[in-house]
Amino acid sequence: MSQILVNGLLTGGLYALVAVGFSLVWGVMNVVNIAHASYIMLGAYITYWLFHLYGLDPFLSIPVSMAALFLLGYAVGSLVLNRVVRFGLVMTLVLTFGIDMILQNGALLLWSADYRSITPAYAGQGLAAGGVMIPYVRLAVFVLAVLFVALFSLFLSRTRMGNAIKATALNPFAAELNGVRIQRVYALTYAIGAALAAAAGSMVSVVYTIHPQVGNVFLTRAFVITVLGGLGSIPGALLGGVILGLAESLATVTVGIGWSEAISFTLLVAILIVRPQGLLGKRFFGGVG
Amino acid sequence: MNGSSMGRRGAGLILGAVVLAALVLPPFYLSGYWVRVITGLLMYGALASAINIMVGLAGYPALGNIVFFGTGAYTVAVLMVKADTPFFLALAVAGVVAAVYAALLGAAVLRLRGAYFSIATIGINHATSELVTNLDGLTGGGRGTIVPFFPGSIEAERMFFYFLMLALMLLATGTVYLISRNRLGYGLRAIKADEQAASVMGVNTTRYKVLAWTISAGLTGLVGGAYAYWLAFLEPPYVFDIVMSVKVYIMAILGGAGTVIGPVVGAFFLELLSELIWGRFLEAHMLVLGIVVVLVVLFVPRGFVDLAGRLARALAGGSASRRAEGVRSDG
Amino acid sequence: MYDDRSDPQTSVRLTTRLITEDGVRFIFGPYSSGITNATSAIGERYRVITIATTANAPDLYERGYRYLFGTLPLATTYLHPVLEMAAALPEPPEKVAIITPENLFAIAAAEGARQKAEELGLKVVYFARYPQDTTDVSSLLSAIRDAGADMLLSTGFLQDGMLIVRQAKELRYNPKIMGFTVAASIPDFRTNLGRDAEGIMGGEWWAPSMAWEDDFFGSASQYAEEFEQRFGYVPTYHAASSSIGGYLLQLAIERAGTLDTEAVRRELLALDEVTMFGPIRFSDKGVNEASSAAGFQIQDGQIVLLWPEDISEGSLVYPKPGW
Amino acid sequence: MGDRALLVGRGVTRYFGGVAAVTDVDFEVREGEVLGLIGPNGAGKTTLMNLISGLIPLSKGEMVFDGRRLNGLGPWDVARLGIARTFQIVKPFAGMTLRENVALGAMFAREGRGVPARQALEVAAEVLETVGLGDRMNAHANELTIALRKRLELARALALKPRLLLLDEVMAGLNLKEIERLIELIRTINASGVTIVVIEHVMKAIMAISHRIVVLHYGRKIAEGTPEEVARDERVITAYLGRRFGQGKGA
Repeated sequence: MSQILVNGLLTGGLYALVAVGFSLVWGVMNVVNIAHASYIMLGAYITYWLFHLYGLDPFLSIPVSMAALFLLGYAVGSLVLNRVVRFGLVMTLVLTFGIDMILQNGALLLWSADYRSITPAYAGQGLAAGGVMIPYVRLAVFVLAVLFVALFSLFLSRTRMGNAIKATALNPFAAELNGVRIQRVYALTYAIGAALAAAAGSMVSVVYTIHPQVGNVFLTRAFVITVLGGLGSIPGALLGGVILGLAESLATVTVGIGWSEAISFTLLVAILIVRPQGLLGKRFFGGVG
Repeated sequence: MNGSSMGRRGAGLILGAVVLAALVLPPFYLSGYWVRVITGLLMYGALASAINIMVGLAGYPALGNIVFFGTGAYTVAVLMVKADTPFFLALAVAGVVAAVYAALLGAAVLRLRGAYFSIATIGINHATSELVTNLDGLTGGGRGTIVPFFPGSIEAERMFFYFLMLALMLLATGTVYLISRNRLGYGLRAIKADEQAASVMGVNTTRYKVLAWTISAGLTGLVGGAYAYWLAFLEPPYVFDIVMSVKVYIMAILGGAGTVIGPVVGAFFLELLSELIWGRFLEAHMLVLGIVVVLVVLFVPRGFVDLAGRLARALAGGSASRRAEGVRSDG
Repeated sequence: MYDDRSDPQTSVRLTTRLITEDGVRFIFGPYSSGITNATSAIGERYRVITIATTANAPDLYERGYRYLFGTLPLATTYLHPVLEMAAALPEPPEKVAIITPENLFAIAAAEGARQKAEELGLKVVYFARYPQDTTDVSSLLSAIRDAGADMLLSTGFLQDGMLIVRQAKELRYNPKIMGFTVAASIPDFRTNLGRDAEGIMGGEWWAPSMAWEDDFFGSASQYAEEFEQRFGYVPTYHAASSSIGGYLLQLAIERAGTLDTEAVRRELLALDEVTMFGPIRFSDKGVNEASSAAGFQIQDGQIVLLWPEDISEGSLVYPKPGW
Repeated sequence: MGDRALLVGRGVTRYFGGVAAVTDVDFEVREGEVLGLIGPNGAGKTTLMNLISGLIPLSKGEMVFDGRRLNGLGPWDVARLGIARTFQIVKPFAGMTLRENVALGAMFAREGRGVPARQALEVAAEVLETVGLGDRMNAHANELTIALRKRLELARALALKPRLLLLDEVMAGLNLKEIERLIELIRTINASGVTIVVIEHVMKAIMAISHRIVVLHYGRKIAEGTPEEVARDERVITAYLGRRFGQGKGA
C-alpha cells in the first residue's frame, strides 16, 4: 500500500509541473491553451535529440528546451494569440486547438510516429526503503518539478514582471491604467507557460516513451488539476497534481485502472459545478451564473 | 407585403427548388464513393446545425457535444445487438436517450458559463466514453461492437443512408429555422446577449437553456444513431472523438453561428476542403486542417454568412441599411 | 493504395472509393483489427474479397462474412507458446498476471491467454484492462506484485509494453517470466530497452529464422534478405504476412483462371499450402487454421526461437534474469 | 394614487459571504406612486432592486407583491407577475434590432401569457414610438447614443406591460436637456398607471419626480417620507455629508 502512495505522489509531482503553466495561461490570459500538449511534446523531443545526438544528460537539457519553447511561445503569443484574445475564451480555445494540430502533425511528419525513449545509465536505479522502491529518476523528476513550481511562485511574487502578471490576472484594465503593457504581459505569460511545459516535457521524456501525441494525455491531466486547484493558483496546481496522482494510483488498486479516467473526469465536472474556483483558487474569470 | 418582397419570395422559391434538386439527385447519378462522401457532408451538416442551437443561438460553447453523438450511436448499437430492436425504433430511442441525458446534465452543468461550460462538456464526453468502455458486457468495451448490416442491396443501402442523413440534416436545420422564428429563439438570443437582462425580461433562462441543450442533444443523438448503423462498427474513441467535436464546432463558426444556413455551409465547405486536402497532401492532411482552423479564427471569426453580408453591404455602398439576414450572430 | 490516417470514417470511404471508383476487386485490409472491422463490412456488401494480413481478432471472423480472409492465426493463440513453454518447465511459475490495453486485438489475445493458462493448470491471479494511452502503470504493477504473480503476460503495444518493462524495473518487480505479444517482436523494443529487454519472452507469427519455404519466395530468410535490400529494414511478420497475402491471392486467381469473385473465393478456401510464412489453410470462417505462433526469448538483444521444440534455436533462460 | 401597498418588504436582508449588503429593511411601495430610493454609494440600493427582481435570493425576510410572496421565485417569474426593471449599466441585446429588443419583453410579458413573435414585433413598434425611438426601429443598439440606449432600456421594460417599474439610474450620464425629457417620460408612464421605484444620484431629478423617498445607508433604512421630510432629516444629512457636518447642523 505504501508503494501505491509513493507511486501516486511521484507521479503527482510531475502532474503539478505539467499543470502549472497551463493554469497560469488560463488564469492570467483567460486562454485555455490546448497547444500546451504540443509544447510538452516539443520539450520532450528536444531533450531526446540532445541526448541522442550529443549525449547530453536529459536533466541538463531542461534549460535548453525551456529557452527554445520560451521563444516559440513568445512568437505565438505576440503574433497570433494577442490578435484574438479579445474575441473571448472559446475562440482562443479553438485557435490553440488549431496550433496544436499544426505542431503535432508537423512533429509526426518530421519525426514519424515511432516511439522513442531515453535511457541514461542511471535509469531504473532506485532507493529501497522498507520494501518501498523509489526510482532515482522519478524522485529527481518529483523534486525538480516541485522546485520549478516553487521558483515560479517566487518569480511571481518577487519580481516586477511577476507582479505585472499578477496584476493583469486580477484586473487587466486596472493594470493597464497603471502602466502595465498588457500585450507584452500576455506574450510573456504565454511564453513562460510554454517554457514550463517544455520543462515538464523534458522530464516526461526520461520517465515515459515519447511520440508526437505524448502531450495529449498530460493535457487532460492539466485540465483536471487546474480545475481542481483553481485557475492560476500555483499552490493549487501542486496540491491538485498530487491529489490526482494519488487518486489515480489508488483507483488502480481499488476499482481498477480502467475506471481511473472516468473517475477523474467525473470529478472534474463535479468540481466545476460545486466549486468552480477550485480548492485553493480565487476566481479570475467567468464562473457560475 | 409589397412588390419587392413578393419578388424576393419568388426568387426564394426558385432557389429552394434548385437546392432541393441538388440535394435529392446526387445518389442517382454519382458513384458509391461520391455518394458516401456527400452522405458524410450531410451528416456533418446535421451535426453543425445541432450544435448551432447551443453555440449560435444560446451562446453556450458546447465543445464536447459529440458526447450525444456517441450516446446515440451506442444506444442504437446496444438495442440492435442485444435486443434485436428494429433500426428506426432504436434510432428514435437514441434520440430520446441523448435528449434525456442532456436534460439531466443540463440542470447542473448549464449553471456554468463560457469556458467552464465548454470544459465541463469535454469532461462529460471523456467520462462517458470511459464509462462505455468499462461497461464492456453491454457495449463490448474497447473491443468495439458490431452493428447488424442494412438488409438489402448495395444500391438500396446507399440510397437509404443518403436520404436518412439528408432527412436528419433537414430536420436539424429546419429545427434551427423554427426555433429562431419563435419565442424560444428570441429567448435564446437574449440569453446569448445578456443572461441577466433576459431573465428580468421574463425569459426562464434555466428552462430555455436546458430545452435548447435537450433539442441539440436529441438531434446529435439521432445523427449518431444513424452513423452507427451506417458504419456498422463502433469503438468508443471513434464516436466520442473530441477532434470530431471541435471540427463540428469550427464548421458552425466558419459558416456563421446563429444563422440558419451558415453551419451547413461551413460543414460542406470544411468537409469538401478536407477531402481535397487529403487528396493533395496525403501525409500533411491534419497539418493543413490545423492551418485552416487557425486562419478561420484569425480572419473569419464571425463566419461566412457575416462576411458575405458585410461584402454585400460594402458593394451596395454606405446607403444599405444594416439589416439582419435571418438571425444575426454576434461573437 | 490510399493512406487512411487510421480513422474508420476515412478507411471506409477509401474502401468504397477503391471499389466503386477504381473498380478494385480484391482488397488488402488496413492495419488493426478495429478498422478492418469497418472496412471488411464494405467489402462484404460489395462482394469484394478482403485479405486481412494484420488483423486477427476473433470477432472479425465470427460475423459469418464470406469474403474476408485472414493470413494470421487468431490473436487468441498469440501467447499460447509462452504458456506452453512455462507449463513444460520442471518448476513452472505458479501465479499468472495478464494485462491488456482496451483494444479489440489485445483483449482477444489476453482472453485467449487466460483460457490457455487455466487449461494448462496455471493460476491466473490478476487480470486487468488498462486505457490504451496510459502513461503510468506503476501502481498496476505494484498491485500485481502484491498479488504474488511470478509470471506477467501483457498484450500491449510498443509504447505500453516498454512502459511496463521500465516501471517493473523501477519497482524491482522480477517475475520469473515476462511475456509480450506484438511489442516484444518489434526491433524498437529491444533497441530502446537495451539490456532491460533480456529474457523477455513473446509469441511470434513469423521470423526470418523460421525454416519455412516455398517456390515463389524461397526460404523465410531469403525473403527477409531480399526485403531488406529493397526497403532497408528487416521485415517483421506484418510485412511477411502482407507479402504472403498477395501471393495467395495470385495463386487463387491463377487456379480459378478468372477474376470472378466467387471462383476466386472457392479457390482460396481450397488452398492448402506450405509457404515461407508457414502452412496456410483457411477455415470456413476465413481464418488461417493451419499455422500457429512460435515462442521466443530475447537473448543478447536477439530474438531466439524456442518453441515449438522442433524449431528451437537455443535454450530458455529461466527464471528471467533479475533487473 | 391610492394608499394600497403594491409591494411590501419585511425584514429584507441579504448577505454576501458574511457581509450584509442589505439589513432588515422594511418598506412598501404604494400603488400608483413614484418611490425614490436614495443613499450614498454602497448603501445597498441596487442590491435591494436585485432582490426585488429575483436576480439574487433573500437571505432573510420576505417580500409580497400584490398578495403574492416573491420569495423563491426566479427573475422570469417576477417579471411575469408584472415587475420590470432597467439596469444601471444598460444591457441591450447585442445582435438584435431595437424592435427585436423590445419585442422580447412583449413575448414573455405578464402572467407568462406573452404573445407570439410576429405580434410582439407589432407591440414593440408601438412602445418604441412612445419612448421616441419610433424612427430607429431597425437600428442596432450599439449604434445608439447613451441617452437613446437608456430609452431603449426603458422601452424594453415597458413592453412587459409592468405594474411596477424599477429604474436603476436611468439618468446617469445624461445632459440636463436629456434629463428633463426623461423626467417628462417617466411622469407620463406613471400617469398611465404604472407604479415606479427610482434609484437616482441626480438629486434634483429624484426630488422632482418622487412622491415619497426611502433612504438607505450601509444597507439599513435610515429615513422615509416625502422629499421635503427626507431633505430635512438629520440622519440623511449626516449620511450624505459626514457625521460632523450633520451634528453641527443639528446642534
